[in-house]
Amino acid sequence: MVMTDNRIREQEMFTTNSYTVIQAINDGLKTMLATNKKVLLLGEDIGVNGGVFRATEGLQNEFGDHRVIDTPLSEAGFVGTAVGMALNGLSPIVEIQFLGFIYPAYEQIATHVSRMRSRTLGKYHLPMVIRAPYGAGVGAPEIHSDSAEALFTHMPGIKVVCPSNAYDAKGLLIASVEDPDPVLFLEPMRLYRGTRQEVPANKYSVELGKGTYIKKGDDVSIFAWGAMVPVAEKAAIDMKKEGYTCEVIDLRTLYPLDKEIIAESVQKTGRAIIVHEAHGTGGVGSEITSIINDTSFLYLKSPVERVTGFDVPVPYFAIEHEYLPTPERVKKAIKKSIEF
Amino acid sequence: MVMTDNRIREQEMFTTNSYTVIQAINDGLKTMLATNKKVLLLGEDIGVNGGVFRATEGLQNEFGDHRVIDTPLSEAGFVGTAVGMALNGLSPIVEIQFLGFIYPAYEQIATHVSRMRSRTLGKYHLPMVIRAPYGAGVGAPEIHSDSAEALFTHMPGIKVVCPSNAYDAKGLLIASVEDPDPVLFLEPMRLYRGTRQEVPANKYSVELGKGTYIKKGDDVSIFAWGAMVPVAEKAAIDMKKEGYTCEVIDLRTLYPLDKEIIAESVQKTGRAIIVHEAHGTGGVGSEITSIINDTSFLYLKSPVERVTGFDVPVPYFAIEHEYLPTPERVKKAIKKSIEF
Amino acid sequence: MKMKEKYPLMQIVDSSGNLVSGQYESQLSEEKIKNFFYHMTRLRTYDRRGKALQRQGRIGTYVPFEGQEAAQVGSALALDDNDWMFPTYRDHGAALAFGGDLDRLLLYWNGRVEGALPSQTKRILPAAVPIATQLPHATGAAMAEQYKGSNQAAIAYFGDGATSEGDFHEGINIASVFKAPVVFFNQNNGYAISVPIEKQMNSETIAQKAVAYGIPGIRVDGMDVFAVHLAVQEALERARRGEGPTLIEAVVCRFGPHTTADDPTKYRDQEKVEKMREEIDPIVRLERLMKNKNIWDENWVSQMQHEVEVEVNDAVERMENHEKPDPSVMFDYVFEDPTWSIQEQKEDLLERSRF
Amino acid sequence: MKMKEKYPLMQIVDSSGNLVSGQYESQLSEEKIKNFFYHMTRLRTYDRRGKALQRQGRIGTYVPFEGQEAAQVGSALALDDNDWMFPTYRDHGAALAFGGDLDRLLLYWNGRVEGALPSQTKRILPAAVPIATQLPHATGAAMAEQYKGSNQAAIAYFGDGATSEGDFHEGINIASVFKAPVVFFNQNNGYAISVPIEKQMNSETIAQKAVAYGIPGIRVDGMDVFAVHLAVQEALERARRGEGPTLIEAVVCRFGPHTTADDPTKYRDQEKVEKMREEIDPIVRLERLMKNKNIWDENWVSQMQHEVEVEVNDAVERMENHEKPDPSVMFDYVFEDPTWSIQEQKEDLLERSRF
Ligand SMILES: Cc1ncc(C[n+]2csc(CCOP(=O)(O)OP(=O)(O)O)c2C)c(N)n1
Ligand SMILES: Cc1ncc(C[n+]2csc(CCOP(=O)(O)OP(=O)(O)O)c2C)c(N)n1
Ligand SMILES: [Mg+2]
Ligand SMILES: [Mg+2]
Repeated sequence: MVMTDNRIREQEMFTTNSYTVIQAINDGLKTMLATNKKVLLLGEDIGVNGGVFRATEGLQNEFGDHRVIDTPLSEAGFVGTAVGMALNGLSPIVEIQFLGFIYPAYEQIATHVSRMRSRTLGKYHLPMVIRAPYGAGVGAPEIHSDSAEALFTHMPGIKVVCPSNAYDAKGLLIASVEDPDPVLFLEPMRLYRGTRQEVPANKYSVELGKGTYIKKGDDVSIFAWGAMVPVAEKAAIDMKKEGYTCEVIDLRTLYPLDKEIIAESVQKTGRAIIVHEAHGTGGVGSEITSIINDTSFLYLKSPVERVTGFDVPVPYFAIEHEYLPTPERVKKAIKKSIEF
Repeated sequence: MVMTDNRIREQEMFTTNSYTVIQAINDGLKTMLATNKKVLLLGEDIGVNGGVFRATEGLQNEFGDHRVIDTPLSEAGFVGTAVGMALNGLSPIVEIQFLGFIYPAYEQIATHVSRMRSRTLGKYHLPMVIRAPYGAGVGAPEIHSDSAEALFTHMPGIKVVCPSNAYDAKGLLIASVEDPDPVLFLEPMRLYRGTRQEVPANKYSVELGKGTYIKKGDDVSIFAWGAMVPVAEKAAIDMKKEGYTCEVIDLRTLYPLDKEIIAESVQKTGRAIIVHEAHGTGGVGSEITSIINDTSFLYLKSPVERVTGFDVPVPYFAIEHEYLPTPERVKKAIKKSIEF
Repeated sequence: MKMKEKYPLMQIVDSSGNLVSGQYESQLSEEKIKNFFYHMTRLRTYDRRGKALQRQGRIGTYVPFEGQEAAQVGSALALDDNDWMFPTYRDHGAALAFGGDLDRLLLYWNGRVEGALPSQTKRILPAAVPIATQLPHATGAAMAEQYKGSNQAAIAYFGDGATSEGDFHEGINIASVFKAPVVFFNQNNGYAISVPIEKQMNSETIAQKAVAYGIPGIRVDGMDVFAVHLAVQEALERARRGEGPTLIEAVVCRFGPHTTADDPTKYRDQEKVEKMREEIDPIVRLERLMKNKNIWDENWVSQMQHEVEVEVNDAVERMENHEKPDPSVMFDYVFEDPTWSIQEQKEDLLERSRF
Repeated sequence: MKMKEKYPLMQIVDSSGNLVSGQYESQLSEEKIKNFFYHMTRLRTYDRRGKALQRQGRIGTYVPFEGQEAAQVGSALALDDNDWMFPTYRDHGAALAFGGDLDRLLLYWNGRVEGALPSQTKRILPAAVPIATQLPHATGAAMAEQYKGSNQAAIAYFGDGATSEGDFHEGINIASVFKAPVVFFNQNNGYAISVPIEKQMNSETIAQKAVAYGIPGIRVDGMDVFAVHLAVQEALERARRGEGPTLIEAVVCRFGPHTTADDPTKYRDQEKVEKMREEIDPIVRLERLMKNKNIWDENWVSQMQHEVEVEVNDAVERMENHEKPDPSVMFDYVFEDPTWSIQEQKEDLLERSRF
């Protein structure tokens, strides 16, 4: 077993691989399967097929179909089954093929996944992870492109995590699996294969609940996560040319939000832009706005700006790029904030 | 038919009944069944039993079991069935026995109820209403006390309405049934039988999307809906004794929110308190805070205060009153806002 | 009536207390009879006290199970100590018989989360409130036992109305595909609150729904504790042999209201029910059996009844003297480590309560 | 094999193109045969063009139905003009045969919402993307026809994988209780993407699942357009007679990938499939039938094939010359009257696009 073989461990310590986000997730799953017998995977087409995005490629072969389980087409059923497994000491990792197909499992998540620990005063807890690719921009059919994070950040008892790069993807996934509580792990489809990063071969984790600075700056704070991080970054780079430095924060965890980093940055810049692709109304952006209101009222030089998807169903793919926030829209908001 | 018999109409015009909220809802349902043959009711125990809260008392008797239909215990099934009926020209009113039991129907609502019009560019639309008692404070069992409005205000394509008194309950219900689009109609269980009000016997409606002033004042604006309106009112009355006048606004519709009344009031008082019993994080209160940020930034004298249910599952009833906002908590927030 | 013939009502002791066939003689040892009688009497004593306490306003809304004691005792006593039980709000009788803790059950009806978990030792989950959601949990717990290579099984309780929910279908389908060691135990009391079974389903029986999953479906007289016990025993043996799940329909009668908040006269003739019960009461059936077998012992019975009375009295007293609820429990068990907002809110609340 | 005997595969014309029994002679008028042949040829021409267009990057991901033409044509042509059709993403063939509009179907695959609704005149709903969610819709549309006292029915299409979802169960259960005039038409192609039916369910057949609802379950050779047509016709007649829903399992073979984004070689032997198709191709079966009956007319066939080619070419051209997408469609149909935030966002977007 990897865990017990120090030679392998040490060697891995110093090895890194140039991975895309999807490869890093595959590596994270593999790491957890290899190091913890309680971990097993459940989902549609995750076995021989390796998942529709290949996140589980090769894993059934390596760990067997008792560890990597193709389930019937039954989200409520297999999320509920995972609840029963977690009650009984296992650590299931469930794949929802696309976030828009998590809705049939909503009752299981809202009434059991998130409430079992409080209902049993901690006698039972559910160390389970629900993975789901989310977001628009890849030309997928209807319902395949939803960004539904806010439908879970208002649900006490489950954490919501969303990486934007390969390193964080593996580290946050491992932290999520090892977290004693349920985690909804959102994977930005649009970034699955776009870029590569050096990802350590060993087991490491990135702490949940902590955002990180992608860029430091003085004039404006831009908060984003997942597929919107590169969009925010691009806007920041462009603004630099116009003489403004922007701070770009990748929040990484959406519940609980990193209140410190939000306050720290806004109290420095006095201006805040929030970028997310979910609908503006009721999105996580409004919670961040409220946290800024609560923590940094006197520091604000101008109103918080939200650059978001519109209050409409994610459109069919011919016009989905019109729905999504762009660097241009972010820049417009930054200017509005600066010129206020 | 009532609509065509003017004698009855006129007489009704001037008749009112002293009704509780639940009686007003029963009257509203009756009015719509009597005046529109396309209207029918679907739900669990709504027939001979008249609904667990008696909202449909006597209606099956009067209109027949083809108009008032006891369904199997199958929320996804009968909400989906209502979608099919609405596609085919009817105006179904569905009762979810308690809001906490709407979760199994979440997929139908998120992917069809709210998207059918946009998917068909208006060729089909769904004039349906989903009624559900919500909220804590009546000593109900687990899951029976959720305030899940924010799980639907972030879902483009459905409106969310929540009356706080008998007059509005009938008027908003009729407006919801006559609205060409789907409406989630939330009924504050805790106010079902508490007070009576004069309710016109005739058919009238209260416009969706419009809040109303319960109290006028100069020092602070308090925004609330449903069962929190009396709580906000009580706090306002107490503050009067301490020399402060509060404006109490009953928002009544949670999507779309009445942006005008929010801005108008905050721009007058410069201080805002939002009271809701749903969990604070990700609640409708954070959207209202954001609207205030967008519309009234320069008018604010102090940060917006949110007085809400906690970020925990609604507790078992022995301590549910500790979970719910109280006039004391609201007063504390008002003072914090004034003394800022 | 085809289906009712295909799925005949399995019975061992009829309502007049007679053995229906010699083949079952072995099932009826005096000790076993008395043990069933004791458990059913204990459940009824507790259940009636529950109703009384609610009327007196000493607990909240209560869910009575009077009439369903045979189904709940017969099934619960078939379980192995380490098997998993997934009950509904009406199956606290089964939980009690399996080893649930009276004090906790009473606390639960008093709105105390401290009572949600029926036992600290037995694997009994809190009552599933959202209908049918516990079926997939039983499937998962059973699959975990399979994964561990143990010999343990799970049982899920649910009502006739629950068969209309998607989770009923999904939970059984998944169990059937993986041959999970689980028993799906249905108590068909003919009503989902006010909705009679004819409006709930078009199938003559619930047992026949097993055909959809290629698993055995058994229909049993749920007022006959012996029949229920044997059927569940056999299903558990199948499960342990790795042959997968079984669907059991126990046909029962709920003598009382759906809950203490329900008025059954709005949807059924309670007098008819009262008449019927004279014939079908599962406890009276045992009394008749014992009398027919001349093992009815007045002293033992009254002694036993006295003991359970005392047991329930003491539990009620402990429930009422239980430490007052501490609001911080609502914050302390949402996550292993409370998030910052939960922490802030807790401090805010405790500060307030210090006023 | 018990269930497969209880639910024998209904067949009228076997794979070598011979009538299996004289009783069906009447089903096989030359006109009908040619009409089926025409529709199936038209579907295949369209379907193959769809695949080609996707490969050439002229449309997005495409869902082919090659192999399922008999099931889709046989069922669609059994409908009355005013009946309701609830298809999935794979049933655009059925939609086309029923009267759907080629231009719209192609626009749909091009990511244009303008093509979501297959017809402005026929009652064909947009493809249901979330699996099984359309079954309750069909039940509701059918109940509305009942309510209006009409004679119309509804048909819901779904696959083998869909039977595992709760909505499959809930939609059929409700229809069975209210005897809704609806036909639940399953195309069992043996796979849900990569998951074979043995991992999807433990039941030998899908037809047997009808037992759970006390309704008829019919198993039919889905590669035999006549058998499918007759089975659906009979089910529709039952529905119109007020006898309620029927569950039909049409056993088919999906010759190609799940979608153009799928690689079937990862989970099955495509060469085997290719071998098989020589025997079971539903269009070849019709050709053999016509030849056996000496009604195979080369001229008619090539003329007809030419016509459908032209029809598809023209439609592709219109699709590609269709006016560029207008982003405001995403705002204008969310509600009858856009809410203020939608209005503001629309103005914001249009202003931007003026840059
Ligand atoms: C998902 C869901 N919908 C509705 C309810 C409200 N409800 C509680 S019990 C009940 C009837 C259940 O009937 P049945 O399954 O036959 O069990 P019984 O109460 O007869 O034991 C209903 C509708 C619920 N608890 N959960
Ligand atoms: C609720 C839901 N979960 C998952 C998916 C992703 N998905 C699309 S098609 C499909 C397989 C469907 O198989 P089947 O029902 O047999 O129909 P077929 O594609 O074979 O025609 C899956 C899993 C979905 N569309 N909806
Ligand atoms: Mg029942
Ligand atoms: Mg299939």
